[in-house]
Amino acid sequence: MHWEFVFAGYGVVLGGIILYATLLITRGRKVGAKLPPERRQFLD
Amino acid sequence: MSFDPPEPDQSPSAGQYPKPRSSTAAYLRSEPDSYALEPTSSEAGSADNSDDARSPDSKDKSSVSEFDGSGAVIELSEAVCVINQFPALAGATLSIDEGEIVLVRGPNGAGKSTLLRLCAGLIPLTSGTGNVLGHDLSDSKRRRLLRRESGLLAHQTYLYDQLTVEENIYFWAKANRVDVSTVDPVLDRLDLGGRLRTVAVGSLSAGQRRRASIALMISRRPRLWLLDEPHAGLDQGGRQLMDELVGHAIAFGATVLLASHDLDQATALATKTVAVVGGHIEEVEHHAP
Amino acid sequence: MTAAGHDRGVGKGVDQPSTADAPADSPYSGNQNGGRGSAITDSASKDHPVGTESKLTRRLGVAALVAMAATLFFGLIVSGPEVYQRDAARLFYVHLPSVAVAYSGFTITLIGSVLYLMKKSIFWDLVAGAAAEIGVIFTAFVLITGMLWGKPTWGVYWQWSPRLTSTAVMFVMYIGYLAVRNLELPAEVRSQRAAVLGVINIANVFVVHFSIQWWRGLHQGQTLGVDTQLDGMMLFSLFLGMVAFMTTGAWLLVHRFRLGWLQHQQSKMLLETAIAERNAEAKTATAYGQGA
Amino acid sequence: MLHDAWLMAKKDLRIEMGSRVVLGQVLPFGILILILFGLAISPNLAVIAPNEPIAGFADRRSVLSQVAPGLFWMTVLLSSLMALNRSFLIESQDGNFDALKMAGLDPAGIFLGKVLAVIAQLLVLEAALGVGAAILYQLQLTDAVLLATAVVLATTAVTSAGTLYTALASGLQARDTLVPLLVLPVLAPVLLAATLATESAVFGPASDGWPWVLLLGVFTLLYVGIGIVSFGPIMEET
Repeated sequence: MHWEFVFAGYGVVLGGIILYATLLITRGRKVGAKLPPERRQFLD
Repeated sequence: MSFDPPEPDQSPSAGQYPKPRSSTAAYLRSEPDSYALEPTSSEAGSADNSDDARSPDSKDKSSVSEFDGSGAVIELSEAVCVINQFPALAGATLSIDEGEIVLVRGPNGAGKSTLLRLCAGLIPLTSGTGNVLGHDLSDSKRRRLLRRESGLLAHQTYLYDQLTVEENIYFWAKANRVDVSTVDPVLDRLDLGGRLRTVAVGSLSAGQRRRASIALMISRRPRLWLLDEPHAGLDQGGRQLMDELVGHAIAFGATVLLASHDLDQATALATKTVAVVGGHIEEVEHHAP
Repeated sequence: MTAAGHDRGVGKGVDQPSTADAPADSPYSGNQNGGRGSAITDSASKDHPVGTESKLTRRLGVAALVAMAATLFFGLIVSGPEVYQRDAARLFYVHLPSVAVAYSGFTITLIGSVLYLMKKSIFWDLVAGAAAEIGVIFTAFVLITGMLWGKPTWGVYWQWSPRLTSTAVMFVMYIGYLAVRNLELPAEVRSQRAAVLGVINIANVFVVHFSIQWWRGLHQGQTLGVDTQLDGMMLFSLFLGMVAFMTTGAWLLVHRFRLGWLQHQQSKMLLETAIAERNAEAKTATAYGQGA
Repeated sequence: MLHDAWLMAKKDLRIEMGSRVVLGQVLPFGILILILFGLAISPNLAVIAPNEPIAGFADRRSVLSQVAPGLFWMTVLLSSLMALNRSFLIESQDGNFDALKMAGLDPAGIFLGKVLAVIAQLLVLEAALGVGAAILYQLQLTDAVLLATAVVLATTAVTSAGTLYTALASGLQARDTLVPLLVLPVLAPVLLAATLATESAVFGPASDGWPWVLLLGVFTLLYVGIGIVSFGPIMEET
């Protein structure tokens, strides 16, 4: 019962997270590639 | 603001610098010619008189102000100013003493206007050090104090189109905490005293507007005059008047920084010329006094 | 301008190979594979991968993936339908955790803004901005899952329930915050304004929430709450969802912050290039000075 | 602070007297909006008045009359955005913010001055729009004191929050589009409280409206306070 709403909800949320994560990673690489290594150190 | 009834709250920096008691009498004595624009008062060359006449804070500076009058008025070292991600000043070094008239020249986009705005305390330093009138430019609180002591004549005229010349000047006088009665001589001096007084600024010509802007700046009685193209848009009489005003300012202890392309007019005034090129101050050339 | 164009050209040349090895097949496992991929190609600088990943985020990413998978398994398969709302109640396992992440994000924005105003350090500004962006995204999830839950439960997607309404208003307020962060202003000015707004926004959230609550309360009472009975397995699924979403939120926050940091570094580098160019300009252009 | 506020307010009002932008352009805009609402919401539809009928009033009231208080406040909000935009335009047209900073005016004073001037303009505007709404939407006043209090408080809240956010969005670009996005969500509670208070003042009973007026008072204090405190940091480096 009402599985379509459940799947829609899970789909939107998980899809959104994956999309955003992918976007962050590719954007990060794009920007990071332009920087020399000493400028992309993080405190880990 | 007013801590002593007989003492009119007149100085732009009265809030910052408590006046020593002893000088109140001297200050009051100087009241009649407190606005020193008339040529006669400028001829009184004695430091004593002119100091009193100009404004209370010039008298204060030996005792209270942190700027003691000796040493450089403007001291920049490797100053970098970034405007919209662009380094308008990219490491400017400059030293200017009190009483100097310095001509700043250079091509368009060299950073002249930015240099003046920096000295007015309007923009922050990105890196390097700077000290103007004893105020550290990297400290936003000190920069706020500097703004009140410096006068900037910029491309923008700082006037409200919808108000008349008189309303504009009175508003700015009150905003600057200047006695409104001292403003009338300034208007007369700039030929704005007559019919033009009650004309809305929006319907003035460019040159008249410029004069009103000059009146606004002068009425603040700044210790540092920062003039960006002061001759632009003025007729011959206006240019001469501008030069006279600069001369008076110097006589009363101000320092003038003047950016201009009108080199003939400006070089005649200047005691020193600096060239701004590519965000740097390249050369300094002294003129015979 | 020339500096930016120049740098952009260089960047394009370099980033081509690095994006090529980013996994394009399975975006779901993007973070995990991405980490490994870059570690292999970037063996020379293993400690400093090109992008925003690092050992820490890789571990965090794995943890998020595992927790997320567990949430799906327990939420959709193991736990049974709820007594009153049947299967629609399964939306709770993503709805409530999204609420938690969104509110945590906005709280971090508040903290970052306050600390920025105190210390004026770009670090806190970037933290506040990163957290707000994640907060906005998860608020969108909250609204969407809320509406999807509302349709089978109330029969309509949108009820003017105090919670839904004030969440929507809050959503728009933080979009405004992000818009201020994107204003074309000098960096310090923008950070300052964003920080002020980041603090004020919280006050607004409370005001909006309180007044809307009062409004709906006075008008028709809070009759819209629906009875729910969560058994042990459901509570466990909800707990798993919380863990999964908080871990995911943390992972996203770290990456978003690092992206901001890299962008900050990039703008710093562009500025240095521009200063160097101006220096060169100054050296060659002195001819003007002599000529004039 | 008060000296500077008074100075700024007088200056802004004098500019408005000279240019008549708010009265000449914003007010007609507001009246136009009132008329357009009438076209969008059919005045013929009748609804049963909520709850018990009130003495002296018909049980049935058109939808337009029923929602009139909300439409009125919506119109005021839209108009106030224009008035606020105008208030900042006069400072930015010739770089006057620089000069205000050089004069060393208290940022809180600038804020209060701008707020006072816009309040004065909006009150005039609201009086005119109120008469317009009463005529167009067939409203009758039951409690003038309630309405007046609500109007004054709501106007102050709208103006202070609006001034703050307009300053926040002022920059090189995008102000015109960004300000509504920033201001309107914040003003949602004000719209709500003002509308409900006005409903009570128009349809009665007035006792229902006073709690909302109280809430408006809280908003007003809050936003004026926030504005006084945060206007300095916003203006500082701009």
